[in-house]
Amino acid sequence: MKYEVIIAGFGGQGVMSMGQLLAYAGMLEGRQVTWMPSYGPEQRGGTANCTVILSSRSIGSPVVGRPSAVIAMNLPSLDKFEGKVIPGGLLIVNSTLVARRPSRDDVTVLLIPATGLAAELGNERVANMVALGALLEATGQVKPESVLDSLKKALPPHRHNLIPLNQQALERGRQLARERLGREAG
Amino acid sequence: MKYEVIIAGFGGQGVMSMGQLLAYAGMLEGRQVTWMPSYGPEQRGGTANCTVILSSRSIGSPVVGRPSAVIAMNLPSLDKFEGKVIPGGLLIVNSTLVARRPSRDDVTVLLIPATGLAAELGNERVANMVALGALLEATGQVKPESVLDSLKKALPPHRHNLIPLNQQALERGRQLARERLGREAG
Amino acid sequence: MRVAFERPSALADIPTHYCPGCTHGIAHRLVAETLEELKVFDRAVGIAPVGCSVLAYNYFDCDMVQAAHGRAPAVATGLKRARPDAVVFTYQGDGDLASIGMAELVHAAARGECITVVFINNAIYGMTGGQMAPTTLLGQHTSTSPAGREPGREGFPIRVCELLERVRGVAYLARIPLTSPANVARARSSVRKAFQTQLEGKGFALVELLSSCPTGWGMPPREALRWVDEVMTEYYPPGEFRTEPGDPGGGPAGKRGSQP
Amino acid sequence: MRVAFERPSALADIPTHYCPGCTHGIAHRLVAETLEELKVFDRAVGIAPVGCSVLAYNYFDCDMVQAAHGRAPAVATGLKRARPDAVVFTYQGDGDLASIGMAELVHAAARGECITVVFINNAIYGMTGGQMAPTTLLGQHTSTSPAGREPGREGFPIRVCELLERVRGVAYLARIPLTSPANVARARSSVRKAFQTQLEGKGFALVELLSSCPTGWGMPPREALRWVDEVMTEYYPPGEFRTEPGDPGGGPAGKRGSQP
Amino acid sequence: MVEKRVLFTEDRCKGCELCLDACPQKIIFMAEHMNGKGFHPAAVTDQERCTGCALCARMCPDLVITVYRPERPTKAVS
Amino acid sequence: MVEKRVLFTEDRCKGCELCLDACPQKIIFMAEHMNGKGFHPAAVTDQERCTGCALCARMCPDLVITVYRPERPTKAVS
Amino acid sequence: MDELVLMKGNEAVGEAAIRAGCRFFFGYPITPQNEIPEYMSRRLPEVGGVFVQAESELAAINMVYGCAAAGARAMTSSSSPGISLKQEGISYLCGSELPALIVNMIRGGPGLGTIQPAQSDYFQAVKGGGHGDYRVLVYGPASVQEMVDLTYLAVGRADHYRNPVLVLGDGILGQMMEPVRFPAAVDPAGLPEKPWATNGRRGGPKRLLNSLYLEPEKCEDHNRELQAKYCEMAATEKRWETVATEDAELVVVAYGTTARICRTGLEGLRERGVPVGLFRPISLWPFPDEALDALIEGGKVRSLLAVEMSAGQMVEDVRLAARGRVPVHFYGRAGGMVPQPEEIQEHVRALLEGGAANAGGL
Amino acid sequence: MDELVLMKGNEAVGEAAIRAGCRFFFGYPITPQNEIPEYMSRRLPEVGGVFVQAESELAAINMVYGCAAAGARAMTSSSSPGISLKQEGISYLCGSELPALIVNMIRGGPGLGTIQPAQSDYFQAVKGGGHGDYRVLVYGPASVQEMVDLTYLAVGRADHYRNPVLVLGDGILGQMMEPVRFPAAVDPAGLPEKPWATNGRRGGPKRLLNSLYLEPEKCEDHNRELQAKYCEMAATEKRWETVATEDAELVVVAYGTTARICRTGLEGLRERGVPVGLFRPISLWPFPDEALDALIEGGKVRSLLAVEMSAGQMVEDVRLAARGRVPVHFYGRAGGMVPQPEEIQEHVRALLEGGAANAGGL
Ligand SMILES: Cc1ncc(C[n+]2csc(CCOP(=O)(O)OP(=O)(O)O)c2C)c(N)n1
Ligand SMILES: Cc1ncc(C[n+]2csc(CCOP(=O)(O)OP(=O)(O)O)c2C)c(N)n1
Ligand code: SF4
Ligand code: SF4
Ligand code: SF4
Ligand code: SF4
Ligand code: SF4
Ligand code: SF4
Ligand SMILES: [Mg+2]
Ligand SMILES: [Mg+2]
Repeated sequence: MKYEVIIAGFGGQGVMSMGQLLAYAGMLEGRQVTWMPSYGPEQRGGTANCTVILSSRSIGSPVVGRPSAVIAMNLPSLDKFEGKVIPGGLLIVNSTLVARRPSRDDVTVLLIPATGLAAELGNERVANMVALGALLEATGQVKPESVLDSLKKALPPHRHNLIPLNQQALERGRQLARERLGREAG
Repeated sequence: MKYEVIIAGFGGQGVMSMGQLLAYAGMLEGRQVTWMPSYGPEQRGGTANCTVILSSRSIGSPVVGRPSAVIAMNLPSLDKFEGKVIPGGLLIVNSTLVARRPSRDDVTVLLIPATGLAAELGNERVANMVALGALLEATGQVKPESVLDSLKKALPPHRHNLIPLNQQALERGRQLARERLGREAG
Repeated sequence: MRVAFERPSALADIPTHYCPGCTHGIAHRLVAETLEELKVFDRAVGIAPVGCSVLAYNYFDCDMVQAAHGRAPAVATGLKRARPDAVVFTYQGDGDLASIGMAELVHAAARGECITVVFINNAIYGMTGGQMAPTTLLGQHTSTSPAGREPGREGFPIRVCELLERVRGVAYLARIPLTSPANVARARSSVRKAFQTQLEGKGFALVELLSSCPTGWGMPPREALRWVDEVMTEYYPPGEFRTEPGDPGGGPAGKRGSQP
Repeated sequence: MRVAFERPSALADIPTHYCPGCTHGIAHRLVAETLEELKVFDRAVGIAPVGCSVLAYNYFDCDMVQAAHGRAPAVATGLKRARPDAVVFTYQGDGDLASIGMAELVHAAARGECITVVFINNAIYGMTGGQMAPTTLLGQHTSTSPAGREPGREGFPIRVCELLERVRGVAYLARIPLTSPANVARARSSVRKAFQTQLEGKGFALVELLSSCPTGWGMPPREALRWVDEVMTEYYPPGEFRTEPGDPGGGPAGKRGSQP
Repeated sequence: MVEKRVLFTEDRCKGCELCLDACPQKIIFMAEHMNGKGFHPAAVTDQERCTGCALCARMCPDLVITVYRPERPTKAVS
Repeated sequence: MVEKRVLFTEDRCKGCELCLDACPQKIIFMAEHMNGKGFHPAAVTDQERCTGCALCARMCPDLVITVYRPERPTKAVS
Repeated sequence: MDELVLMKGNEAVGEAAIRAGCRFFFGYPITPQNEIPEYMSRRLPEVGGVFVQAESELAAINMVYGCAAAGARAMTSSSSPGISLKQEGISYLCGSELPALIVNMIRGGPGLGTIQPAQSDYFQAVKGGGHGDYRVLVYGPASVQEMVDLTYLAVGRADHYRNPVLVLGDGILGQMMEPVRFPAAVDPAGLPEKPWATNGRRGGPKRLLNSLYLEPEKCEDHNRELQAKYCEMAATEKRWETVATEDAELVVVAYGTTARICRTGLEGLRERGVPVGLFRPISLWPFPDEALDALIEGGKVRSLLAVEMSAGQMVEDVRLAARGRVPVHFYGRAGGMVPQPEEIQEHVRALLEGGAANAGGL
Repeated sequence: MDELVLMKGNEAVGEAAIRAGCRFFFGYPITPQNEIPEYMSRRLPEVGGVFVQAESELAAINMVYGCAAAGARAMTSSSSPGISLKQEGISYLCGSELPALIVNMIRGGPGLGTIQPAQSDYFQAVKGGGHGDYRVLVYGPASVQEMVDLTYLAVGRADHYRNPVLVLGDGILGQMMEPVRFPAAVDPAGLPEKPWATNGRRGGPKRLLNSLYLEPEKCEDHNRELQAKYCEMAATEKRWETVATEDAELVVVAYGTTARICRTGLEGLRERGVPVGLFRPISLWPFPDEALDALIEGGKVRSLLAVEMSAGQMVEDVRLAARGRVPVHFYGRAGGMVPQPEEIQEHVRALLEGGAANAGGL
């Protein structure tokens, strides 16, 4: 089966690496994966996004019109992608930065104050891990351990000190998603 | 009918302008004409040649493999083109500069000491007109008056003083050809 | 109250795509102010390059032509020859002007084309994401000189004004950093002279504006301006290199061997 | 009797296609003699340009590569980077080097590529039949400047040595006319230095040889040499412009504003 | 309330802070809040200390700043 | 008959006359006859006046000239 | 100058462009077309025009771009290697929809090749040697007179479509002299205004000439408009000539110089009763495929023979038009070699006798 | 590095070239392929190689020419406008018979166009954007893994044929990440000597690398030899893939990114029992025409649909192969727009229901 995620936000919010971690984790779990960034000239202040596909079969188009899930880390991203999630899909919104509630009622909406929670953990930059944690929890697409393994591979050794913080953030996201979805800790 | 002439010699011998005069004269007489030079990088000391076609019908190829006539103003030109004249065709050789006799016996050969005769007239540079005169006489392709008309068009007014000399050279060539062909003055 | 400063009307009233603190914005304003001041806006034609400032064609409110990477001086030549009464300027980055466009630059200068070149030297390829430029300084790290520019590997940075100073056909040539209000005022006066040179039909004019690329350099904007002032100006000394047409001479080992 | 002068063995023993009195032949000999003298013939690779000297690939008996018009310095760069132990030279005319090839020239120089450029300045396009070159003098009549080169129409002639003198990365730079035995001896010594610069790994070296094109200029060969001596050298002063690598500086209005 | 001498078109501000260094009066500061673009915009509250010198505006790459000056010229640099 | 000091490979000569000016002895002249290429070739008959200085050869663009010198060096420029 | 004059193809092209109102030439020397810039450097100043010898072919095409942007009729010319250097510029001209006259007097390739005539830049001309989806109107004249007529036409068509037009000649057409008559001179001052030209607003609205569309939707829209224009060109600009095709069983397809050589060859065959004809595309893009189609549908034609001075390029367009209904043979010469009428005759005879296979020459 | 790694297409290309023994890169930045030079500037010094950022694409291709002349395995990469600037150089490489790896990550055109992905440089790549009769082996990978494999192959084939080989990707293939496995590394020191390489005679015979042949006879001979080489390439280098074509009534023909998008679309149709298949050319020149021919001869196929991110270029090669036996339809997107699988499905369905005409998209 195929799972397609679009992750979108401001340039500095780490949406690209969030997608890469997800794809890498999928690969480690033996799945077919693609990661596809939006790319453009360096127009800072704009939004960036990437598409990750996880699949049991070889993947055709790496470009997705109607994703299974969307993570919107800021308002322009929500505006742009809210309508694209497939019915029954998942919409994760960084509610710290996005004031408005999504209007879709045919998808699961998870409002995660990712930036706020990350700030609580001491570093706004791990907001992406909070959001990713929520996605993992809500979809079960890849195991959190695989994401952490990926992180170890992705970070150069002298940056491995950042791993605990990232792990905390991932956990925080999972926990909140569990609560919002009314699930028990797995 | 179609008449094809190749005129060949050293760079400075005026073979190109000899061809152009012939073509121009043909045009003045209402015929279809083409003039096609050999062209190459500036390799002085080599030979240059041009092909003139005079025809009553529109001319196909401006490039000729087997000409009706050849004027060879120097030895390399004779070596190169002697074999190409059609049987029954005409071969005019500048015998001042070419020591050897052509070996073809199926063509009309006219040995014209063009350079020598031109020198006698006071200017080696009109050797081309001598040779052209011989061609006109031998073939009757265009009238000498047309060539002189062409010359008037081709030369800028301040050079018109050269016309009498050129006319003399043309006449000299015609005369000699007449003699060689055993003809009466026309 | 009277207005002491407002947007020049020669610039469209829209936000730009430039990064925070990018001095392209300042340079745009100087050109726009000059077009107004010299009252030539209405016959101005700008040539936009390929680079971060490609969209300058949207910002300058005069007629604009977008040119192929590096070829703006050739495009300007064609345009100016067809319309000598047009006021033609190119606006080019260091990659556009000094790398791929070196031949077109030197030859437009040598032909003494009456055009004005506004040259934004930010020592990097901003648009494509921070690669080495022909003006990248020795030791500077970029995405294609990851170990820092090293002469044996990446060669030496090119000084455009010093080079063009030796080209007969050039009538105005100056280099100013866009780093402080005082320098910006100097730059504005140079931009003005570069256009006046064209209006007077004196020949080729170029102003090099030492600019910042906070994004490409990975520096906050204010630090980037300090870097221009402290590091860039050392290799690229500011000042006027040429204010009149004439034979720059040169000659072997410093001797000015030639007649004007 | 011992041989006081004979054909250098680095030149193939065949006649050349050059016109009578064309100094390309002298330049060829100087390069060939230098290759022998420095004992580098066996690792020499020459880059033939597009121009009258395109067939240099037949005359020089070392390995030869024919390059696209103007791109010889780029071709030499690729070759030298792959084989740093090869002795790489380009042999280029003024059209090839200073017109279409200006960008490749300046950039190879700025990269300090360890190559030797032999530059034949004959102020005209010989090969294509006498069109204007970037080095054609003011007033000179050519088939594309039929009324004589006029700055307002055809721009100013470019002085290559003066220009490159301002490029850091250049280690040797000289201009000599090929007009008399004494000058030819000087030229030979300069060609030698230009190769030695490469052998010592110092950087980019160029010798400009002021040459004649009797055919393109429409002059007998001896008159052509006089024209070089009397007219060309006035605009193109002979001499050594650079003998060591280093920062040429420059700076605004003559001040040497920059640190080495 | 004092008349405004220096006006910031807040939504155009990219928070680059170049105007801060330019102001001889050092009255420009970065606001706590974010504008629509996600930047903390520059601002001046101490309007009466503004001399209308426009140096801030001349350094602003984004033409955020409009400056007014009393009809009677001040002594500030023009 | 004197030993030849300067030898012209006649068929390579293009008759450009550059060697004429180069010779300090002024012994080079252009022959009356034409060579295979159609040029009047350069020649020296006055071989004993030749110093073997090779200046002619160094000006010849076509490597027409070979120069020999007596084993004992002469005073001529080398 | 309504009288007949004897003129070189290269010079005739220059004069024809001037007659058509072109006053700006930007070029760089290259054999075998040097007489074009040389002629223009003499003639343009006489008619108030401007000749600029550019520093390279690349600079030249970009000067044309700038000159056309100002609204002037501008041209450049070159030969094969120089035309390769113009490919980016041609793509830009198409992208920004600017008119221009470009002349290519083809010489043999690849690389430095030879300076002798060839037709081996056909693909580059008609399929597009530059990047992106664009089309250039391409004419293939076969005589000096046609060089004049088609050059004259090209200048007008370029303005009409705001698109570059390419005149594809070869070394022979450039170097040969034939009698020509020139069409009436167009006064550039009398030409209609170009409201899109960027020559300073002068009180009017801002104009922009550009080919960048960062948003792909807009870029696709732009491409759609371009394609619509190319469709219009394809519908209205096809030109061709047929010689003795009515009852021909074998039709030779050839353009330019090759076509006139083939005509000589075929005349000889016809005299001996061989049922051959000639189809001569005059517009190379758009290729006159429907006309060829009609010929095939006519039912008499049993095979086609494409003849080119190349290793086989136009033959692809012939095959596309033939769609497998009749066999398409090929005969080519390359590297500056010019086929002779006799070769064509022999090849045709061999084909009719069933001898030659589906390839030949080269 | 036999393990699976997640890598961007651009970086994977660079690593694959290094694995194949390429130690020299000459390039110039342009989106969307900047990661290639950036990767090479980091990686090449680690393996004793050389990275040079050239002053332009033109300089870069000529540096490749010089480097290849010395006998080294050299490469360059760029995107559409930059590739246009290399056309003269490519023609020279072919003319002098020098091997080279050239990568084009296509973006939408014409002109500056857009930086988004496209396939609109197909003509330029396979017909020849430069001058003269020459051919370049062209590969059209459809995944990051295939970019690796075909790049690796290309380097070897280039040396084998002494001819440039072009890898034709697009913005998507360059920017996307996929898991890849790299083939074994080739040690450049262990490669066979190139006796023709000009790196100094060193006691041996003189070598000359050249494409000029002033005498047309010699130039034609040279062209004949080149054509013989191209014929050999055409005979042995065709590559393609078919998906579910055995019983397909409609076969979609697409390459590269478009092919994988079509596959997704067709899988959906197959699930619903629609008899469609996919023919994917992998070598674009030589185009795998016999394979397509065989498919048509198989008798089941009733029509073909070419899908491209262009206004219709490869479709000409499909038509040439089809020779009128089955209708060839076209669907394209342009200017950086990427077709979606659903569009393909709709278009196929419309075609099968006899709705859509012989054109579409764009
Ligand atoms: C022919 C061509 N080559 C390369 C590019 C890619 N490109 C776009 S902008 C740019 C460099 C921009 O640098 P610069 O000129 O310094 O301008 P900046 O962005 O720094 O202002 C390059 C290489 C292109 N569009 N066209
Ligand atoms: C791309 C390209 N443009 C133009 C030419 C034609 N061309 C051949 S040689 C030459 C100029 C030669 O002049 P120069 O370099 O001064 O050499 P010279 O013949 O004077 O020694 C030109 C323009 C070409 N072969 N290729
Ligand atoms: S990348 Fe650099 S030059 Fe470009 S807009 Fe950003 S700061 Fe300015
Ligand atoms: S044309 Fe000029 S440069 Fe060329 S060979 Fe003749 S004299 Fe020498
Ligand atoms: S106008 Fe002058 S005083 Fe007022 S805020 Fe700006 S810089 Fe400061
Ligand atoms: S300089 Fe302009 S953009 Fe920057 S902070 Fe100040 S007002 Fe904002
Ligand atoms: S060697 Fe010297 S003296 Fe003898 S002929 Fe030559 S120049 Fe004259
Ligand atoms: S210099 Fe050489 S070619 Fe010229 S005349 Fe003397 S010997 Fe002959
Ligand atoms: Mg820059
Ligand atoms: Mg020259």
